[in-house]
Amino acid sequence: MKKGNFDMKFNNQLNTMIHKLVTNAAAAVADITDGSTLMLGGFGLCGIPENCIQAILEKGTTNLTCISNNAGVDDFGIGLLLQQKRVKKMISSYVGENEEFERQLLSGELEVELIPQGTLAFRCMAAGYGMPAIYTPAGVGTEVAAGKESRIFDGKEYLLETAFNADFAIVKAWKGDTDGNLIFKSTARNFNPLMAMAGKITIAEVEELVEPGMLDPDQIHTPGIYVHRIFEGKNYEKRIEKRTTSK
Amino acid sequence: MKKGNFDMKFNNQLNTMIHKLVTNAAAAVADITDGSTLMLGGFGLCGIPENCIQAILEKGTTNLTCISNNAGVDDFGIGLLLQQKRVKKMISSYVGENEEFERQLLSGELEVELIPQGTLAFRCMAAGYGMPAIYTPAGVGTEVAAGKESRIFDGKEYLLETAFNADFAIVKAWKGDTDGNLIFKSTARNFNPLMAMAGKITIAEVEELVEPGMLDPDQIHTPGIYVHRIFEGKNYEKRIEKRTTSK
Amino acid sequence: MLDKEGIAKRIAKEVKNNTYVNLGIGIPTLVANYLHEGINVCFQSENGLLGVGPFPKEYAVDPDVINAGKQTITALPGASSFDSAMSFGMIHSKKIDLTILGAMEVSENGDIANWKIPGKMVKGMGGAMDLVASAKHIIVAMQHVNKAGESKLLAKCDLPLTGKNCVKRIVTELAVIDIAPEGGFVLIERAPGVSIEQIKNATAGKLLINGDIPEMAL
Amino acid sequence: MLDKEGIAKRIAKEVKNNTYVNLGIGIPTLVANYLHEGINVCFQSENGLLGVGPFPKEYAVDPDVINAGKQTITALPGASSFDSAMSFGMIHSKKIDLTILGAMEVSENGDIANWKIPGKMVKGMGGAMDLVASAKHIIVAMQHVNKAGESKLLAKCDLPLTGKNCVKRIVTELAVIDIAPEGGFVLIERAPGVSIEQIKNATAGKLLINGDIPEMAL
Repeated sequence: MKKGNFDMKFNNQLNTMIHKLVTNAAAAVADITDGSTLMLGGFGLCGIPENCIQAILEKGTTNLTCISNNAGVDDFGIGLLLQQKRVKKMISSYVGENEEFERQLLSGELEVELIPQGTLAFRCMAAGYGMPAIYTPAGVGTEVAAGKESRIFDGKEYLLETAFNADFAIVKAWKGDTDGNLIFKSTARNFNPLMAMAGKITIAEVEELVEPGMLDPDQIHTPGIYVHRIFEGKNYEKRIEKRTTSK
Repeated sequence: MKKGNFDMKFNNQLNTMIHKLVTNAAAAVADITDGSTLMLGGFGLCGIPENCIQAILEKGTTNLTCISNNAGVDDFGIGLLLQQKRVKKMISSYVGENEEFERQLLSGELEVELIPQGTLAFRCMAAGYGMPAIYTPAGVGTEVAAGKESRIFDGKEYLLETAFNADFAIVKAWKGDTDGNLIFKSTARNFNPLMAMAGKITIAEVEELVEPGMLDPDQIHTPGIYVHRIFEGKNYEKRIEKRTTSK
Repeated sequence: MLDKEGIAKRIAKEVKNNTYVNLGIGIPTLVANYLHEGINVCFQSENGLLGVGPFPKEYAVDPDVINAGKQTITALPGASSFDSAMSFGMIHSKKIDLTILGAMEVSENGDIANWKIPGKMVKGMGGAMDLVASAKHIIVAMQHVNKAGESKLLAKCDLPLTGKNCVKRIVTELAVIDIAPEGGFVLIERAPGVSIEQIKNATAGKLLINGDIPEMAL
Repeated sequence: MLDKEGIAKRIAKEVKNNTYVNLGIGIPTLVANYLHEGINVCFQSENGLLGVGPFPKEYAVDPDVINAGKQTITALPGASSFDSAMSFGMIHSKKIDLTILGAMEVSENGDIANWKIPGKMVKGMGGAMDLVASAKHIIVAMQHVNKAGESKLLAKCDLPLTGKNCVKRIVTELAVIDIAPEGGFVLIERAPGVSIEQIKNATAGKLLINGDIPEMAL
């Protein structure tokens, strides 16, 4: 190998990685059309892509299918989209904090698929790992199993659950770089890295955007290859659902 | 909720986690018996559990089934176990750096199952995630597919590969704490965190052992729940297979 | 008869040393308050934290650090955070020694229902279906009867199931009850001052009473 | 006729801007030396690194930082490391735009054999079976004939396969050849000074020659 040459080439283009920077949330979601399927990261209101949700709201996009663990609360998170009836279908594991959601569901305005939380996580991961489907024991013997293939391995029954297929994955990270590498903070990680791997187009909003090389390669939770667009969000409210403290 | 009480209890037992410290490699591998199935982390000679391999060698354990991406080189890594004919069967993806291995294989002394590298990774992960089996496209249409169930999803064919089941997983990390949390360095990560999740008993040797609380929870690659025994290894040789440099 | 704190206190006795435990929302959360001295336990929260600590001081509240009940919490020394797939991965690979959760109904073969009342309440199963499908040991913490005075320990669950044949033990305000391998509610202990008759009356499913039933010590 | 460097140089022209590329051992590794100015490429090494850089200076050699060929390497700014499952996860979810690898045989329907010679050589497939099963685009870099002078471009592979119907393009010392969707080796370019006759003689499988075949520009 011509080592000198190899070396030189790299020195001539220190920034060999692929840049994904967009200016703001509006630019990041500009091509999300009515009827799209979106994955939205977050657990409750923790680690949700506040900026993108707001931008979709302002853009007027409607008829959405949203895959997200929760549906926000009445006046925050995905709840804002529900309030304006932009959501045709929700795929979630728990929606108990949202009265408008429950009203739309019971009245039949909103289509809802409730799935186990681990199944939601595994179906995102499967997409990101190129697995067409996975087996999980969650939901065996319940109405979740209805119409699904089941199979016994070593005497235990599992359901076959297919990988998710979303037009856009929209995630929120703590730090990111312009190559799309993401780091999440504590339990704000939740579904974010899994959904980041699963979107046909993945949009990441981050609290702090840095140059490539500023993040330790060993600490990156989502490698940039999974992220197509990134921007630094602003005015994070980070609303707390249940503020519990000790003396 | 009695917040005061909740708070107090925790303050009384700052170290609530489960301690897993063993004194050294000999203690860590003491109950590995002849005929055991071992998973050994590492890629080539990078990130291999040098201390435990040496301890197994000294202990005289034999008739082992080893699941490891590679088989070491003639005089280092798993090659040391092969040299002394302690290995009955190897399950690996690439064994090209080891002449003694090739000799034992071609002479029929050693049973060998060669599997795709991604399949090896996924089968370890499946065990750690409680998935009994996974689907992968690797090996379709090749002799790897012989006798295996295959299935078409969305027009593409996949093989069903079962989760690995190992008596012991033996891994090497860069840093660890006494609760079993592990951090790996660069490409020395490789199969280590996957195997750590997959062993019935997981043994971790680390270059630097610290107290709980010294590692950032967000930077831990293997949560302590997957690790049963941990110790600080010594005299790491970290042999380099192919030293390549540039001017 | 026990109050909620009493139920939590009794369940705390079931928590063994050096174990990983997942606590559901409600009474189960209270169990952390009553662990006996010297019992080392590591709590998992399925939204992605191992080593859950107490609620934070007011000045240390962090919206990025919550438990599965969305309450603000802290992480103890030795904690680790991870994504939801790894979280349910450790649940499904049976690394969690004990799961304590609430229920709306339990049947005498160990079925549990706790996520839906058709046409009335739609909250979702959250992580409960995963937890009950794979837990090594499940204790249900609940009231013996519902608000309408109907028994929640039934021959067969009326509500949509969360999981089948999974509950091992139930602790209510009246009793500690095990699920017999061949089916049936085995009465293990009575709550202080509660008679066997009271427990019989509050249990719709088959109650099995073998010999003397001790009063629980708390 | 091209030497190894020439083959690498020709393949470098196939590498598009802003792509993720996995390079196999041997000639493929050399491709990194000949990328055109302004082509941003991120190299993945399947042992767990995205953003592979050049070999380290002697003083910076780190045994914990290697590529899939076990050579010591460096990580560029913006690199990320990960475990082998995520590495093959990004391969199988088709995030890698181009895979360049060597071969012992390629058949006219795009089958590839490069991991085993029964009874003689047993090295294993490493990550090759994964890469060929899921790559969006595969270019094979190899010699047109083996050491015994036999063609490596066959109607059907004799050696055990690594993957079926996966190779898109082949670059050898003699030619650039595509696999026709309906089967057959389509001659695209001749190496400098190489005649169509030479290529015909070195190709055992069906060679398709449509119109004038240009000489390659390097």
